[in-house]
Amino acid sequence: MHWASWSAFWAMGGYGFYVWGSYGAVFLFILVEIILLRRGQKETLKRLKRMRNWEDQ
Amino acid sequence: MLRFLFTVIRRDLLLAARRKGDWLTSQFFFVMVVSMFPLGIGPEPEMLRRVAPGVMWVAALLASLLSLSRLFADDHRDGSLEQMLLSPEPTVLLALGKALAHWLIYGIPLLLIAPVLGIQFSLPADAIGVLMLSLLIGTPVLSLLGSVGAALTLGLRGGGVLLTLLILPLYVPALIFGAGAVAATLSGLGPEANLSLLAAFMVLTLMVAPWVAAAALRISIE
Amino acid sequence: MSFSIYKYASPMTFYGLAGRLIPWFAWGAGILAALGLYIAFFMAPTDFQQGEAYRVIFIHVPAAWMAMFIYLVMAFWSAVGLAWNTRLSFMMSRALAPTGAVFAFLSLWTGSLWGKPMWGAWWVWDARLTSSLILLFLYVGIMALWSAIDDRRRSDKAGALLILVGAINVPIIYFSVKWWNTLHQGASISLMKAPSMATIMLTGMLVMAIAAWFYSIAVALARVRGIILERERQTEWVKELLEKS
Amino acid sequence: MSEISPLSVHDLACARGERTLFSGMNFGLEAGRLLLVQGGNGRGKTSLLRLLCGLASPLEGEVRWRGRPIGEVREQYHREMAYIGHLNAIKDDLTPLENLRLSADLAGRHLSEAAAEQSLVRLGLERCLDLPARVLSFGQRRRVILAGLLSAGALLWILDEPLTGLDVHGVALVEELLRAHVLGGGMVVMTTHQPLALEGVATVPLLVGPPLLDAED
Repeated sequence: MHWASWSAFWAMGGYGFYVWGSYGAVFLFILVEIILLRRGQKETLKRLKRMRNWEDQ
Repeated sequence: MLRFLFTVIRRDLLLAARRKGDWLTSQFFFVMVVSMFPLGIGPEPEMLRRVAPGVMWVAALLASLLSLSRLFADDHRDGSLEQMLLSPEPTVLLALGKALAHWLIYGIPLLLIAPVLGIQFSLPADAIGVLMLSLLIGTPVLSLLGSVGAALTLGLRGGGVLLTLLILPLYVPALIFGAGAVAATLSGLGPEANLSLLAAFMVLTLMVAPWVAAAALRISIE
Repeated sequence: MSFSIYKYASPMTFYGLAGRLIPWFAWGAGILAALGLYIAFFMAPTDFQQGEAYRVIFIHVPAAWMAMFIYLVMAFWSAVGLAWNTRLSFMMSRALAPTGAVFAFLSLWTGSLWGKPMWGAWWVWDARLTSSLILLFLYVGIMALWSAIDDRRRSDKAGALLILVGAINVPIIYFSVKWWNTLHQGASISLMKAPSMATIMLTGMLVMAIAAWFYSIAVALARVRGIILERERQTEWVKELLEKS
Repeated sequence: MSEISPLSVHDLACARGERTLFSGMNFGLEAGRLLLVQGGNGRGKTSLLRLLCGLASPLEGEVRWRGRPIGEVREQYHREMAYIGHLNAIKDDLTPLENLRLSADLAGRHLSEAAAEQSLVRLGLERCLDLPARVLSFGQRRRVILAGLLSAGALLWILDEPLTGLDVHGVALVEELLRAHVLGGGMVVMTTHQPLALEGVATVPLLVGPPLLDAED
């Protein structure tokens, strides 16, 4: 453990913007991808059911 | 087999000769795109000379893409592409013939216009010579790779833009070596290395692209 | 077709299998990422040349690797699909593409954020950066082609052809940009020349790379399940599945 | 299905999008017969013809020519087969004569100007030989492509709605061509929405559509 304090950790030796900018973007993209995927799956199921009901009539 | 290849080329040349409008549009597009750059960059001859190789080559890429979107589209629309695919002759030769015809019709004129534009960009004579040589070796690549894209996007909505999106990244080596040859001449390094790499890329494309384009045509026509 | 001898390649079997595999890969990815981040931020020492900024590579390098690797996997599935006309392989390459594009974008983004403090520029026309950019273009082009073609069989096969052409082209592009770069800049700045990479750094990078790999598998499997349902909606098993859910 | 059927179809299935148009189709066609493909719009008549001529590949099953899958004998098959689709495959900028001769060249045949002219005249196009095809009416273009069929000398004709756009004389002419071809030992697979008068021609009906009704010879 070589961080003196939490603020030193967040500061990243003055490179905080670059380091957290990278990790933040990766985190954000992964989060968005997972959310979109979940929503897409639910929507696919719903749509397929709707189409099935429509075809059954 | 060769007779079939020549027939495909002859047919496209004949059709282009009957419909000169399309042909002229593409050439003027090239001239106009190139002529826009000095207006945007400024008239300093030193600067123009430096950007000239890149500008010419990028304009050549765009001009060839403009005409490539119609490479198979017209024949597809009137049904003659189907008939050509039903020929007993191999489809590879059809794809190769169409690409070669495109090169003769649209590639060769670019190479003949280029010296005039080179003078506008105050290129020295030896650089103009290399520019023409690089276009001579490089434009077949544009036609051949473009024929793959044209076959893949056959009959699609917005096929022209899509074709650009698909094919421009694949043109990168041709652009680098083609423009690089001229730039190397300007800086006194000599164009041989760039030109031979460009030629190698051209040969590779010549061997691979017609097969892919033929496969793409078969897929697209289904 | 449902009596296919390639049982593993039957979408129905695979749908169930994928459903069982996803949690494993997802948890694996989560745990490995936590471990990797711990190594990256708490175990790896400060680089004496680059300071703390080098910690970006723990995410940058895996992202760049994954972007390239996913493309290769897509090329593999495309070749299999074109050769044996197996439906599932086309679906797999379709499921992978968005994740590959995300990683390609992230490798550019993180590379840029790493490059700024290192070379003082957000972007340099380095061979790696440029070929990553071209790779992103290829991903975008492939997805655009897929979405432009309505007919499924044509769209699958056309996409597969384009992926294969791209696979031949990417190395050529890489070397041509490299060549171009040396010509224009003389001795170019090399991105990866981390002098004497410490073992712990390498370990962190590898752990993060495996985490990214697991993540990609989990996401691709989840996505392929959706694609399977969509494509097999006329079959009995999907109808039963819809009844139950 | 007999061994002597040059054209035969085995367990053929075809889909458009996710919808299966037909499946399990089997038939054989002997020389000297005309196969009339019937069925309503969207039932897959055109799809069947495209499968038969090898432009599309089937979902399942295969098409055989002289007992071998058409993929294997593509060159021979395409030499002995002629196809006319919905589209006329005519270049607007060329004259009917040029169109005919170029398509013959592309099919690997030589067609002399005199022979091309003769077949065009036979379809009643003597007045438009030297005009660009652009000025021709739809029916006249249809005649040009039919003239191409005449000079192709193929054994098997696959015709998708050959009668569209033709006037009464044109229809009579096509009927005459079909009769001569079939009676001369040729084979025809065709679709049409118009009644055909083909006395003396051995006609086999084939109904295409989801309710499986195979026409066996």
